[in-house]
Amino acid sequence: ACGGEKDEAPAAAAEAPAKDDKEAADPQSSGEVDMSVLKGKTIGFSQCDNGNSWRIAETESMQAAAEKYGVKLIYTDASADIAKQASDIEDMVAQGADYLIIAPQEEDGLQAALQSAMDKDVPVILVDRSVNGEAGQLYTSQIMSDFVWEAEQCAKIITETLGGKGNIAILQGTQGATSTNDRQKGFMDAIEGTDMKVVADQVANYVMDEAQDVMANILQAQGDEIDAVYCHNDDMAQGAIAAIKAAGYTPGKDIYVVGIDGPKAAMESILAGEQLASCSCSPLFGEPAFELCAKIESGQKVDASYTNEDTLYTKDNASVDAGF
Amino acid sequence: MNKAKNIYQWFSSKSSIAAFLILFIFSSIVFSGRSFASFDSIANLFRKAASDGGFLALGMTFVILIAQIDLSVGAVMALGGVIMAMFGAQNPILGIVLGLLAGIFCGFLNGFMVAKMRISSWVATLATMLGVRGIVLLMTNKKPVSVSNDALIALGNTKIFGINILVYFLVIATLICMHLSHNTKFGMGIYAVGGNEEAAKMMGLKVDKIKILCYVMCGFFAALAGMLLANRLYTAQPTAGDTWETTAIAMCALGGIKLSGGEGKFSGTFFGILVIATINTIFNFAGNLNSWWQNIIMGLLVLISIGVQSDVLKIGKGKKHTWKQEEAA
Amino acid sequence: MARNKILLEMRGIVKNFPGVRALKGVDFFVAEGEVHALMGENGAGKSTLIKTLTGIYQRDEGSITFDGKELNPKTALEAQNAGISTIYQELNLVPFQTVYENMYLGREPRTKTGVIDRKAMITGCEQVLADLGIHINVTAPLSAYGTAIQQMVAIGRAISVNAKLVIMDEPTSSLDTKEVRVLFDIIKKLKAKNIAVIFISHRLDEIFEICEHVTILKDGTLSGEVDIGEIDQLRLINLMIGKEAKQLERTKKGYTLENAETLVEMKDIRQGTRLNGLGITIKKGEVLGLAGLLGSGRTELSKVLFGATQPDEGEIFWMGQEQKFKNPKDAIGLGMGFCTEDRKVEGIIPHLSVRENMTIALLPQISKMGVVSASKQRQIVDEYIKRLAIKTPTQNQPIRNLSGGNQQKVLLARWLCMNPKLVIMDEPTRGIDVGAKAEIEALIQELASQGISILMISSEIAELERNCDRVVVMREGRKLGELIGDDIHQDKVMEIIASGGGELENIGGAANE
Amino acid sequence: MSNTVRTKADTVATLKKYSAVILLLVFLVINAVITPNFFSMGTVRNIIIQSCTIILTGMGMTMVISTGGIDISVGAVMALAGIVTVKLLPYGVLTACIAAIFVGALSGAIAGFMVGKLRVQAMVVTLALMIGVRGVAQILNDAKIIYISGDNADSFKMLGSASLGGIPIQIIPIVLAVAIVWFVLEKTILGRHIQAVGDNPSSAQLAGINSTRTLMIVYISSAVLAAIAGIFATAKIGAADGNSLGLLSELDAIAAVAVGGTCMSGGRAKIFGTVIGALIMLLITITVNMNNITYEYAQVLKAFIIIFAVYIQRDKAA
Ligand SMILES: Nc1ncnc2c1ncn2[C@@H]1O[C@H](COP(=O)(O)OP(=O)(O)OP(=O)(O)O)[C@@H](O)[C@H]1O
Ligand SMILES: Nc1ncnc2c1ncn2[C@@H]1O[C@H](COP(=O)(O)OP(=O)(O)OP(=O)(O)O)[C@@H](O)[C@H]1O
Ligand SMILES: [Mg+2]
Ligand SMILES: [Mg+2]
Repeated sequence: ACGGEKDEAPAAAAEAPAKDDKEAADPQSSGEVDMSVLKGKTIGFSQCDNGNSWRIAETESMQAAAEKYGVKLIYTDASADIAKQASDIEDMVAQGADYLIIAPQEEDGLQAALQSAMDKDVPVILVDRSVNGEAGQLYTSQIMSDFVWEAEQCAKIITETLGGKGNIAILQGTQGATSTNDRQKGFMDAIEGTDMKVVADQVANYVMDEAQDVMANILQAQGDEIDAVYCHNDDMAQGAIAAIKAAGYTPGKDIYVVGIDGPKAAMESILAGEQLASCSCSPLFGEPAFELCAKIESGQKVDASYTNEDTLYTKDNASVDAGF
Repeated sequence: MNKAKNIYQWFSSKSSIAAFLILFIFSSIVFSGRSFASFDSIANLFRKAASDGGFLALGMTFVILIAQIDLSVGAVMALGGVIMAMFGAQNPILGIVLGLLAGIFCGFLNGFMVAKMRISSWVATLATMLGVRGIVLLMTNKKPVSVSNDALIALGNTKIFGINILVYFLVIATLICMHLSHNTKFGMGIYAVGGNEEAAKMMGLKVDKIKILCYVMCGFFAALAGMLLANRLYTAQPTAGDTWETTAIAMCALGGIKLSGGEGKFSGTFFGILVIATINTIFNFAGNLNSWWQNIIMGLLVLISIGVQSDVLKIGKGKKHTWKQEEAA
Repeated sequence: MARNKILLEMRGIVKNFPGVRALKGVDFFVAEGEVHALMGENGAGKSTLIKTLTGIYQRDEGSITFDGKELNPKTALEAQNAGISTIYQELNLVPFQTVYENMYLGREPRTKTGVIDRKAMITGCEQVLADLGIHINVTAPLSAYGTAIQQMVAIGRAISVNAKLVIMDEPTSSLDTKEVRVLFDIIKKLKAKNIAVIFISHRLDEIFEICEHVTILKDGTLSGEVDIGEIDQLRLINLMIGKEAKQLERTKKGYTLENAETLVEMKDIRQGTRLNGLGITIKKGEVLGLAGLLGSGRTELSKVLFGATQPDEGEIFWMGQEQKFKNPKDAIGLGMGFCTEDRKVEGIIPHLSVRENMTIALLPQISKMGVVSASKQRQIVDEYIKRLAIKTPTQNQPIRNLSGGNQQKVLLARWLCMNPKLVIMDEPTRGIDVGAKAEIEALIQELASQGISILMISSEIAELERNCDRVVVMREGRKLGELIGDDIHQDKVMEIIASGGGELENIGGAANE
Repeated sequence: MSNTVRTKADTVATLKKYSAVILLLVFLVINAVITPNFFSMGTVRNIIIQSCTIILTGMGMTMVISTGGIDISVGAVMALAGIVTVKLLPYGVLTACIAAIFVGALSGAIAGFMVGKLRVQAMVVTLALMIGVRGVAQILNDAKIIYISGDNADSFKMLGSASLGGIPIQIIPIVLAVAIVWFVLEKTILGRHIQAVGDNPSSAQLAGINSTRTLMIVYISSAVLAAIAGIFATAKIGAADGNSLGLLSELDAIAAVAVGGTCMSGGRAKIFGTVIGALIMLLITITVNMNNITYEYAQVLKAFIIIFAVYIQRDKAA
């Protein structure tokens, strides 16, 4: 019972940004911002977890932007620990950051820390994930990417490819993490009502090595039934592909593999026809986030929420370099 | 020669305090430009000590003093937080009580397996860690449980004289532990069991009872830590405390608690906690350290401070080594 | 015989261990206020009998009545509460805790506020030890002191609870004559208070001096129970080991080694406060004794010689060459062996088998390219089990399951099997029964006659008297004098020590740092 | 009469001795019934491939634990070894592997020195190494995954994918590791020394054993085995992942050792016990995957099995 009622809260939150982006304008488009105002400022960037290539690309884009605009970047890494991230934020406020850019680990847990920042009039910009709370109260503005949307895209392309009918295996990420929950929920909701059955739903903790072993075991049990594999990230997709090959099936023919994030490796295997698709938003939040800071600095009004375009990469468009 | 020895003696006995002061002064100077020594950042430092693992370390100290280990504290922490959040929504008291009971129960379970079933603490608590984490995920359906009750939130975020209430809790808890360990039969028993279990048995101590009690204390503090963290963060995460057991152990080790049992003081643990908090603050002030650099530095610091505490460096020539001889567990 | 009311009554006690039947239905009675000796060879079952009484082991059969009540202790605590206080054969104290904490563990005095009263503990502890003639810093960790002191602490602990029965399992084995006297006075006091004492020892003279009544075990069965008045040493021995034991007496005449070549020479050895510049020489085939009060630094000296610890100053010569031992390995390499004083902590490797314990130092010699030759190993071990009459079911028995005395024999064998040039024996006959003792003393002579030198430390001066060619008398890390050949005599030794001036008090020094 | 004692004790002992094996058999039977396509060459192959890591690290852990120590740095060492190998691949597969093993040995040497010479608790030392070495592994490639490519890529990947007559290549390191560790512990002086040091260090010292050297060797061996495990795992996935390769492997290894019946406080080591323990642990995972059991339940199940396995064969003595 208690499990049930809890379901709603985060779900609603996940929808929130999707609604916003209807009227949202992309900061890049509304060009002519004077970036020089940022010179000599101190900007704090709180990264929630530098443990995977997507996050690292995100961090690097921040560092690059700081370099470019002569900003002093204070950068903390919570290594996937919400408690540490809260502490990190308070530390950055304490050492007098002028702006905070935050990539939240979870939608809940940073409220107190954000509050204290806003109380000290330090503008807060959330990137890639929102938090439960009001813009203007807990944060100034946010640049969202929509994890649920990504999962839905993966579901869509699998549905199309299989003609709406088939057996699916899922490799889940770390249990209890919001990213995992979103990517699972989005997918399950999307295949709701189709004739597609999830015949295997196992955990591989976002780890390639683990994914390969888990997939090998799944295939051993019911290899012939499985038509597609949905992985919560592309590292696991790589592992799955390896396992599929080892088990004597042809990825992209007998079994379709779909992942999320879109690093080079994924793009390559998409072009090679081994991976069906990868959905991702660009991790390069540096530029847009800094532009927002500049806008605020120069007194322009900013919207409560912007959306960073997500893309579904398939054979047709995978030749681009997602930048990591 | 003798002088050097004395320095070691002093250093190793007070090493956690020393380490803390050294680090603190060092960083105050290095980051003087960025107000490291400011009230805010110091307040943060202490709050960090209290909210990020401090209570776990206190609990872990009980267990380590009896030459055992508890890998389940992280999971138990999550359990405590989640239970409190679920039942605390309507009635905070109920939530807190149930949360603590859950922690005490897990502790008892560990203690029972170690003392009565004679299962190595490594395995027993590893199993508890797996099992409890699984249960937490089941209870929460893998989703965070938000803490809405104001009373609870206040318990994690109120500030007294500008210092977070958690800090006061930690200090009080430490004092209580120091009292328990120094002024009570239980305390004496802990050191006896840790120092020489067989002897303790033959002197008529209730060894099993002491062991179980120590684990209960550990479970209690783990749950407490989880609840306070949940309050502070407005949410109980099913993943809370993941891998925090290592942090807690490191805090104890830095505090001079010998993992071979029977040696060490809670005051030491307290400063061990502060040392870790300081190191983390330094990382944040450095402001450009990736987690891997942090890992390397953390690893080195632990190695060094443990090396300094080494008996061998202390031991004067001719005095017999105090090797610990373990009994089959 | 007029005997008081029976206090303890054990009937048909049976105790089995995996592979061993330690007690085969033993009856054992102790009367109030009597000092009752429990005798028997190593492995006869004395300690086991005690442990079944005090709840360490659970008996398999039999009944116990104590003070008129049925007694089935599951834990040591229950026995304590019933009024039985015990000093176990293997020292069981907590090394890191202070002397006074050890003294009061489990029965700490409390203040009104319910917190434990350390002041009371300290003063109380000092008092108890003072009665035992020990004046040391009781707030120092126990591990700062040696076996002797630790033994005295254990005794103090046992007598300071008010019990109806005090059990002492070989309390004197690590004490010297002086402290044995102290202990005996204590026992008399207890007797006066009508407290019964069970006294276990392998030193017959002690038995005859202090005990009124004696029960003898043999292979886990009762082999006799008599008034001490009705029995003499030889009968007693006979009851214990079932055959006539060789009478222990000095076989040597005079001193024959004036011009034997020198094997070891230690010069002006200093180490901390324990060794204050003394030297000794040991000649080939000589049995050199070290006599002295406890804490006189004999163990320390021998450890320096063996490379277990390094001296602050001083030189060591081995066959004329100066040596700087970094660790025992070096000394062993030259052909030394060392039977340590503290069997449990520094001797046995508890979970390893008798075989492995005996050959652990020998391995390099019986293995090719690091691979041990199991057959050689077995054969050697068999040989020594026979030669020293070691009582063990098999070679594979974990040594911790052997009786104290048999453990000691295995450790002796560990060095003998390496046919060494010099064997250091620190209290070699501690806890060894008369039979075995005779064998070991004979062994010492045999070894000496083969040209093997022996450095013998013993708190039992009579033993030195019987076996040594020369005895060096020490106190507080200094050499007070030396007795040669037939001059070696108990009284002379005591004389020299006494002439040294000072009192045992001074010796605490080491611990205070 | 005294014979009855003997036989009774013996039967208990024998039951204990084989309880792990029995448990394993029970598992196989259960799977045979419930799990689709369980009894087939494919499963055997999967078991061999997937058991490589846990058995190798388990062998090292068995040695370490029998000295009364513990080594929780193995997972990090695996990661480091993987990264180093891939980084140095251009200089030849062999060179790369040797370098990786050397780096691992280095970490082991640090642990051995601190534990053996400075007498610091193994737990703390290896904990520090676990944190630090993981950091080094990440830093070598900014925590990004390196996908193996270039000259020696294919020949190196063979280490993960090749098979000899249908048997995966991983069988080689497994068999070698088990054989060697068994031989060393059971037949050599070193083996005796290891157990003596684990049992009573000061007695060992006074019996002329160089405990420092012994401990050095043990911790180095453990690290080397971990490094090898890391190399094979990397070859298998064809990429080096400094962040997550070997995460929590130390706990798997410890569990395997304990389930295998080795006493955690030092003394006797049960090499084949560890192998059985490793297989049991692995079989749990495989069963879960193949029957699509939900993760949370799997965790709880795992917990119970571990406790049960250790409980039935725990050492009653003391
Ligand atoms: N825990 C045990 N497990 C197996 N056998 C044991 C155990 N304890 C004692 N024994 C055996 O029981 C017998 C009696 O041992 P015990 O220690 O009582 O002898 P003892 O009379 O005290 O000898 P000592 O005079 O040497 O102390 C011995 O053969 C010993 O090997
Ligand atoms: N009476 C004492 N007072 C203080 N310390 C003592 C006393 N007796 C022993 N010790 C401590 O115990 C250690 C060794 O004890 P032990 O009695 O074995 O001394 P020892 O020099 O070996 O004399 P012996 O070999 O005759 O016992 C010494 O280093 C000393 O610190
Ligand atoms: Mg005995
Ligand atoms: Mg001595």
